[in-house]
Amino acid sequence: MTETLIGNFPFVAAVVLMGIALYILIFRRNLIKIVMGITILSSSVNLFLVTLGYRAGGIAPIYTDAPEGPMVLPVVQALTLTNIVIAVATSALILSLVIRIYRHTGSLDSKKSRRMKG
Amino acid sequence: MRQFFAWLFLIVLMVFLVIGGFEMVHPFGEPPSTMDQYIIDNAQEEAGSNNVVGAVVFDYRGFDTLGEATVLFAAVMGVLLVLRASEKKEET
Amino acid sequence: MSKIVRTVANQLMAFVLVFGLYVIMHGHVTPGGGFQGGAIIASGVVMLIVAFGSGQIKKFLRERRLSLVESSGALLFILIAFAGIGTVFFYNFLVGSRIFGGIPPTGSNPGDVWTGGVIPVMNLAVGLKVTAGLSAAVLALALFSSGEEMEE
Amino acid sequence: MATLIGHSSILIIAVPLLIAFLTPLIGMASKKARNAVVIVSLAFVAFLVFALARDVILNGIHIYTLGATFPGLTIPEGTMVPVRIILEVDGVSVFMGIIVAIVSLVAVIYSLSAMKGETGQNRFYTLLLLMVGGTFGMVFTGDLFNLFVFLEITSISGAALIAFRTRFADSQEGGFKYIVVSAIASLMILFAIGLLYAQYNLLNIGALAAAIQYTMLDRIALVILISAFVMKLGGVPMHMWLSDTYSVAPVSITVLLIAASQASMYALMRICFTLYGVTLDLAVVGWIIIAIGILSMFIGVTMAVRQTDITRLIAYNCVCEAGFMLVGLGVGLAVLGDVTALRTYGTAAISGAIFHVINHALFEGLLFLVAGAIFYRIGTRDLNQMGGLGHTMKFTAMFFLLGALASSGIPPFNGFASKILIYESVYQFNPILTIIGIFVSIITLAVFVKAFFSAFTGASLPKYEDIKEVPKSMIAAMTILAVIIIIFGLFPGLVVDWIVRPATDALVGQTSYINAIVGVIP
Repeated sequence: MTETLIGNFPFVAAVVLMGIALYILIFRRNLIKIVMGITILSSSVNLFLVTLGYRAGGIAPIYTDAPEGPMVLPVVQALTLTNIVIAVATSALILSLVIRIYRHTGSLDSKKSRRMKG
Repeated sequence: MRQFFAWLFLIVLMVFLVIGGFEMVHPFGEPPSTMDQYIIDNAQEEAGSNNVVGAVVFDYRGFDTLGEATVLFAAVMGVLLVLRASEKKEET
Repeated sequence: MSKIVRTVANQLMAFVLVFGLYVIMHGHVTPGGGFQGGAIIASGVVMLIVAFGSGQIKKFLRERRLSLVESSGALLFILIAFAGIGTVFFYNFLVGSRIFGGIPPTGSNPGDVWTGGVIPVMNLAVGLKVTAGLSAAVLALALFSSGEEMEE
Repeated sequence: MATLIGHSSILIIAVPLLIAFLTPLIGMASKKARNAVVIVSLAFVAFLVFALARDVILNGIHIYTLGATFPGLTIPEGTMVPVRIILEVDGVSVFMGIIVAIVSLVAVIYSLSAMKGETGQNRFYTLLLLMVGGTFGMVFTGDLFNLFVFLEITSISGAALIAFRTRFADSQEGGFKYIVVSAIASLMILFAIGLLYAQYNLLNIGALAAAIQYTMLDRIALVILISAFVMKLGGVPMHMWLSDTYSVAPVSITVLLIAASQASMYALMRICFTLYGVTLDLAVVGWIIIAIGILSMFIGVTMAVRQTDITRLIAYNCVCEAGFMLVGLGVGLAVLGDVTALRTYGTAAISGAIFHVINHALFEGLLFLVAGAIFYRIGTRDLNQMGGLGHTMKFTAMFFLLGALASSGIPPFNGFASKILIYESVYQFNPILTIIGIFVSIITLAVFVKAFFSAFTGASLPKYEDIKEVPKSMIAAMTILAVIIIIFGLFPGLVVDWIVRPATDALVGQTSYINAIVGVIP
């Protein structure tokens, strides 16, 4: 039990990071903090995906002058790459919307600017 | 009241996920790899690329990358649309 | 920003460009690729915006032009994907041909740029697209928050 | 022609994307050319969808492996699992494809005059095409991660389009809310995909369905997937975003947003019926979905009663109608393992739900277009400020009445046909559900009658004396939807036989979906 506990710690770290992100998203009212929450959430998912592909003692999956050893799984790395780009795109769009909202209402508090909470 | 439910939701979710994290069927460092091993073995021959991740991104899962590029394109278009100068009338 | 910062940023931009292009064009041999290289060059543009101010940058990086480059990058990407439709969409039709057609020996090897089929071309397309797209987005955000008018 | 149909599934997704990348370039040269290209390309895509639908219904599941040496090569030599992304188009996918094709054409035709005079039209049409392509991708793909990517395309372009009218603070907030909800939902979906990948090292839905064992992790993934997709389609615990976004977007976009929500509904069906299928605790999951459905019906209709804003009223009605579909699906899911019950009423419930998906998209679309037409002419959405519009906007009034009656399930319109299917089959499962459903329908009718009277009848107000009927292209868009609604209402049997029954069979027949991927070992 203890061995799996220590061995599986990377997964739990990703989950804890996700918990922090969800805490921010649920309890914080500042729009910028909500954006941060989404970014942390996506980082936690990225961390989870990358840890999924790790092989003990593995090397990067690139054959150029590769040393001996098993290669870590490439597909999750591709998925992570995709998700990073998507996260960048999302946060760019959200930030531009936040700027617009700030121009209109002069406030970053979601209680003031949004008609309904949520 | 709402706070209480939010906390409850968060704690229950976290407990489940942490248990899930500990109970991963395949422990850290020993993932199952039927699909990935095929890609590692054949990427050089099929895609001609030394970088296996590159081969996955642009060949095996190229359609995802098209989607990803489209997401970025959409986001940039969205930023430019949202931050456009003013709503002057466009003459047609 | 002060004159020192501006001069240094100006000089550094050349290195950033070269490094970005290197990462883009060696995407199929070493770690990297279109997205990463594009992001590097775009970060160079961000450095210039910080050093010179968005109003100054606007004069030679027009949004319309950036938008055009981005569309062309995306078009190039999807057209390469369409070119494979003789067999199947996204088919790597350049492997074994005369353009980027080399096939590396199986296993560990020193690496050769002339391999990868459509992968380097797609990397280039994506690199163009990401550079232009991210620069345009950052420029738009910077211009808008500094209160300047943007062109359509 | 055969090659065109062979490649049609990818063309349907890729052509809107290609034209979207081209649109900014064409738009710089000429606005007329841009509009023409957008319409022609979407018409071409619609044609391909119908051709593909005919092919799928006659010849079975359509497989397209991207990047392989030929489209049918799902599993390469030397391995036992699919490696590349595979598009798998079966009855349900093609059914959803038909919805998206109709709705996107209508939205573009409507936008032609509704958007006249606004700035940023190039980007508007670009994002619209991206959204259409994303929705097509969501319903056609056979790969979980690909589904996630297309979900993101749809939500990002959707959010940007919701915020299109930058002069209103409301629309910016609507866009913000939509993208926050979608980002959270899609990241949770990606987390669940990671959980599935960790156990089976697969991303293909068919191959995963063959391998799935319903372990503890699978249950966690299932819970996350169901809640995320319910969030995306506006089911009740997470319905707040829906009215705020639907009411502020340009209406042609709202119509597409409905189609995107229906695509999330499709994803929910895929997850429950195809991915997990009979390994589920069918009764438990079925009842959970039924409970969400009943709650959506109740809360949707009670919130609709209180609204004075016409678009918010219709948006809450959307929540309510989504409840009907969820109840139908839940009943079908609850009896999936029981062959006799499935045959007597289970398939009928699923058919009703699926039929309601297309009807919902049609009549809610029509209602939103009408609301948009009113807004276009008088510049307000407040029902209390309207009155007597029926004198001058005759067509609009007629279309509103048509949509309202269809939505409340009055014969002979299409809403009746699908609701009666749901009522009859659900009655055999649990009579109380049917009674609730009929009750909710009656209140819906009352809500719409009230809205109709306050907007269109009565003495014509002096300030709206010189209001004219809306431009022709808006009338044309509404007419297309109205004609389809009437046809579906008059010949429900034909529609059920042609497109709904194949969709139901595809949803229930999990094995044929799996065999299409795994069974074809060269």
